[in-house]
Amino acid sequence: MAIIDLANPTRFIALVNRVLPWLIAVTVLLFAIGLARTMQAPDDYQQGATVKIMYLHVPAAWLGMMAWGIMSVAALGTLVWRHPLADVAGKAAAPIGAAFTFICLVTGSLWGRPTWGTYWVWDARLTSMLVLLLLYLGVMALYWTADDPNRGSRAAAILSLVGAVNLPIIKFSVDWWNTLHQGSSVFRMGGSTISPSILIPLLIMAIAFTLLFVTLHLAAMRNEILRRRVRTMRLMQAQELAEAHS
Amino acid sequence: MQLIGDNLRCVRGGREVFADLNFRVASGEAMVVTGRNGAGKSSLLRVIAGLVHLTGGQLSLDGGIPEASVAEQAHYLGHQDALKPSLSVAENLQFWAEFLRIEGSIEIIPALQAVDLQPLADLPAAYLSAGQRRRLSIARLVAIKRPIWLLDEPTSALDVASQGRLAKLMRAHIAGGGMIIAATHGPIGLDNPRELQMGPQ
Amino acid sequence: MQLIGDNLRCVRGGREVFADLNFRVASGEAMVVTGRNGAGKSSLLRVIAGLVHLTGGQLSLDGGIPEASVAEQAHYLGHQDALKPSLSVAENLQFWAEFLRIEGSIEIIPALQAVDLQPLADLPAAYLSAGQRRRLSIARLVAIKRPIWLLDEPTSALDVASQGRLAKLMRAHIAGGGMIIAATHGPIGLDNPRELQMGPQ
Amino acid sequence: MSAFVSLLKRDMRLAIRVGGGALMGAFFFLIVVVMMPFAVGPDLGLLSRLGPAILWIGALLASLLALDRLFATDHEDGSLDLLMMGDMPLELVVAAKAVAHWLTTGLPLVLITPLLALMLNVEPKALGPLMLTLVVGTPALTFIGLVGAALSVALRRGGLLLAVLVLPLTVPVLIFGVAAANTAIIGPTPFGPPFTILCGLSLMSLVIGPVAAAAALRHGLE
Amino acid sequence: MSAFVSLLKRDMRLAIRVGGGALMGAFFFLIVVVMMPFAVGPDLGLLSRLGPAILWIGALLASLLALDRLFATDHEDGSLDLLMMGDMPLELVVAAKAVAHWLTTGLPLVLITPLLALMLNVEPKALGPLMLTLVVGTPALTFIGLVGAALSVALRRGGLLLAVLVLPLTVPVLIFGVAAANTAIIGPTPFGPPFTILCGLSLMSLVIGPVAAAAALRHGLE
Ligand code: HEM
Ligand SMILES: Nc1ncnc2c1ncn2[C@@H]1O[C@H](COP(=O)(O)OP(=O)(O)OP(=O)(O)O)[C@@H](O)[C@H]1O
Ligand SMILES: Nc1ncnc2c1ncn2[C@@H]1O[C@H](COP(=O)(O)OP(=O)(O)OP(=O)(O)O)[C@@H](O)[C@H]1O
Ligand SMILES: [Mg+2]
Ligand SMILES: [Mg+2]
Repeated sequence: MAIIDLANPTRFIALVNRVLPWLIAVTVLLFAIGLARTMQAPDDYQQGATVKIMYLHVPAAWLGMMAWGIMSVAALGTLVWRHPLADVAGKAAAPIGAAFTFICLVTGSLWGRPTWGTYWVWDARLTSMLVLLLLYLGVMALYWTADDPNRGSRAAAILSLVGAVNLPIIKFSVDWWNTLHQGSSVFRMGGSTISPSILIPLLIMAIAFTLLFVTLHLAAMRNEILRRRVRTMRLMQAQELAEAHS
Repeated sequence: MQLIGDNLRCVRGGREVFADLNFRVASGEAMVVTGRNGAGKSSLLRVIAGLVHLTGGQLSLDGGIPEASVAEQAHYLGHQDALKPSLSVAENLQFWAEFLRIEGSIEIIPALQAVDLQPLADLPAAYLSAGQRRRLSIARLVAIKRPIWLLDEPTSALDVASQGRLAKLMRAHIAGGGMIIAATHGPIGLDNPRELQMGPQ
Repeated sequence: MQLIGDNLRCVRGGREVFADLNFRVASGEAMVVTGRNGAGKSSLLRVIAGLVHLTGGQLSLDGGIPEASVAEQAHYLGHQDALKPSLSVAENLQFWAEFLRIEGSIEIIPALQAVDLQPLADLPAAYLSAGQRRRLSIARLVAIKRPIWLLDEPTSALDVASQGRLAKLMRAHIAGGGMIIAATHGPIGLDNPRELQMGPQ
Repeated sequence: MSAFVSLLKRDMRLAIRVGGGALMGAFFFLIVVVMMPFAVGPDLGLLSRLGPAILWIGALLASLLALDRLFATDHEDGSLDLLMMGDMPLELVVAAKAVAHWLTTGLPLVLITPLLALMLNVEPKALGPLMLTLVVGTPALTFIGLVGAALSVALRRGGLLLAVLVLPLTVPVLIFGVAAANTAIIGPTPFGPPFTILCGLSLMSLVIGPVAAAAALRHGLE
Repeated sequence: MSAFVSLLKRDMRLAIRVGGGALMGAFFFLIVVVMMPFAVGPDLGLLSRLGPAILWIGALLASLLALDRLFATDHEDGSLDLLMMGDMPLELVVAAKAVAHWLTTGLPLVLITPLLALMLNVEPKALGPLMLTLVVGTPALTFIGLVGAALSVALRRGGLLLAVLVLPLTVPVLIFGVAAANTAIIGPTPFGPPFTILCGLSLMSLVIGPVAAAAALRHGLE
């Protein structure tokens, strides 16, 4: 099946319907493996079992950021090619990205209580994640308030692109702020500094989270397409009524 | 019931718009206000509706509900349509009916039918064309009964069929003992209305 | 010069307004667009003016300034008057003339004279009556020369004398090789215009 | 009374459809609070000390930002004309619009306060008094702003003028609101007196606001 | 270019006639700054430490408050239609309006800063850097707000939505503006690096703002 076929919403829905069960199965399987490995992973000598929060926290953080990247790419599709599927992809990604960002914030807060002694500090990383959540909320607000879905997607696409410019600034700008949160240790120059006994379960969980994201995203895209069809049908019905009437 | 304007004078923005204006309209009558642009037709209607301050003279209503002001017994159809784009056609009408009603029931559907907007009832008002907006405005006059109609160029933006429907509504209103004062630059389909010519010429 | 609409299609708010629309207007010609409320007349004018997205079909201009878009060679007179209440009549016109001019001089005074607004030149636009506002809008068409005039119900709110003046201006524009597309529900004083009937009936 | 309710319902519906409604007020508040540490610096001690001030300033802004269009939109589309032609006194019309405004921007903002207070490290025991001051104080902000909104329509003016007119009038509310909230945090003065004054101010503005706003609109008729 | 200038002139004239113009921006700023001690408490040491933050927040508000009507008025009275039909690229149209907005609200606010800084007990030697950050930073606030103003017109939405969209985007400007101003007051880090970044942000927003705003308006055509 060529890419061009996928771009057709009907074909896309057919594909999603076929792929989705498999995707769900693989995701569940990976989560099972990941959680099992997580349980076996050694506790931290300082933090004890609370370190297990990390296996939720870190992948959620990554995906929260990745979702914005996907939205930006979709935004280009919307603005440059006016492609309906790009609209749908962007719209579907926003709440999921927001949810992951939110999970990152909540797990981080819960983790912060035992380790830092407080739920919240105005630390660089934390704050930039919170700003990311706010940006997500802004985009979602645009989708909610737009009465015409097409117009809403185009507006949201513009905001996604502008926000994409802003995002790295927020993330890096606060690096020199006094920081409680630890720096990157998985992806960094000169290789990872984490022991494999932690790293491997973490990576498995990260893949599981990514698959979860893909699953949710595809399902949300399908639902959105169907919702738009219903809307169009309603409008057409109203129009026919109006024409038949006169 | 009789609406009497006696020696009316109106000053807007520091300039006199009209003075020494006299008229008298009784129930079952229509009065057409004519005159060139800027003669003061709209100002007169707004004065009667209580929306512009009357600088001099006396405006009085004989009969009608004594404790209510003229404004409360009048419908005003101005250049603006008083519609909210984000509310649907039916919601817009429903709101004004609920707000303006003094007593009696509200008849949304028949009012929409009277201006042929019923098929669009659930459309947001933002999507209406100029004439459709105007018709929705007119539906307000039908939905709530008020004896005095103040119409400022009511036919503007209406297509031929709607002009006919409006004329029918106006005739029915008059036949029912109502009163119409309409400002216009052309014929609006009333039979033998009184005429009030404003300004020079 | 010739403006050609080929198989035009327009979708607004998710609903199809018109489709398969074809027309052709040459310089020195006028076209009158008619049809009932909601038929899509205003939408068509806005599509030509580049203010509404054209969903399908092709709109092309033969002749004219090649590097300029249709919108840049057209005047659009819509339902709204694009006037700032706090600027005076002359200031309003002066601004649009400066902004819209591509080349050539600006003629404010003659333009105001053409619509008989010169005596009000220094009045704030907030003080104008409906018809006076409309006339100020029309003065814009005179002040800056653009070959294509897109007029949406241009006679609305005008008194009889002003309707005559507008008709004269339109005839002069056509005689000078201009082009007019006007949406209307009644006669607007053009001799033998082409006619484009939109919508059913 | 049914006219009052239907106007209230209409305005809330419009706020929800056009402005995103109640959620937007809460969002806005969240953002303002999140931005403060960027300006003030992430010093937790300082932030918790400034907590009530930040929350009150946020409330003031949220009340002001959307308010300037309260009558302007109705004026521009001709609705105000019809609102004046109903048999409901203009004071009540104006009050209905103010209540709708408070319900869609003031109230959500009070409801989200606990979360924000947590982020600003405000002591839990101070949360109750803080929310109480906001519940009592935000209506005052709305009803004072009402006068400004009416004036700016009557004068056909916009921009910052409204804020310039209204802000000085809100100073007493702000002073006593923050003072009352602070007594619960810093002590040692009792909560009672400033809070009573705040209640008094609020009641006064509930009465004076609609009367003054209606007068402004009536005199705005030319 | 003459179209640019005439649009600029028109918008400034409107701001002066309708909004009270340049003076109003300065007034507003004055009021915000005067109100802060009421909220924060009259501790002079604390105030002088918060000085830059207060000034920056005031600037942010002033930029936002008037901004939401920037395109809305032109859209409602049909002017925007004609503005789009000129031969000047929409990006320039939008930029001209933003420049006019900055000249009538941003600039007066920078000019009045010395007076306010005095009231807030900011050290005289910090005044220069503080004003410099505001001169460079306020255009960025305006041009970022521009995007929000265009989006809210394109969607026919109002209220707090604009603020909710725009505020998070202004976070970096606020961070570096305040940071640069603070280095001059509290030290010990040098003024250069954050100020350079602020300049960079400003330049970026000068480019991205009009492009994004014009795109929003164009895509808002239905
Ligand atoms: C609400 C609070 C928190 C938030 C918003 C937050 C946010 C983040 C983000 C955004 C990342 C991804 C960083 C990147 O890959 O660039 C991350 C990673 C991480 N976080 Fe947190 N965090 C929070 C609390 C905590 C706490 C309390 C701890 C434990 C003491 C913690 C430990 C970690 C670790 C170990 C990583 C992995 C870093 C790496 O190796 O790259 N976080 N967090
Ligand atoms: N809001 C206003 N403020 C001040 N003066 C006004 C206002 N509106 C109208 N005027 C002035 O009052 C006079 C009459 O205006 P009015 O709108 O009543 O005229 P009209 O007869 O309705 O004209 P038209 O046929 O153009 O609608 C005009 O000279 C006008 O300048
Ligand atoms: N802004 C809009 N958004 C969505 N749909 C619109 C919009 N404006 C108009 N429409 C729809 O487009 C159709 C045509 O409207 P248009 O304004 O072009 O009609 P018209 O022929 O000019 O009518 P009128 O004689 O009433 O002016 C109508 O069905 C209307 O519902
Ligand atoms: Mg009139
Ligand atoms: Mg039309």
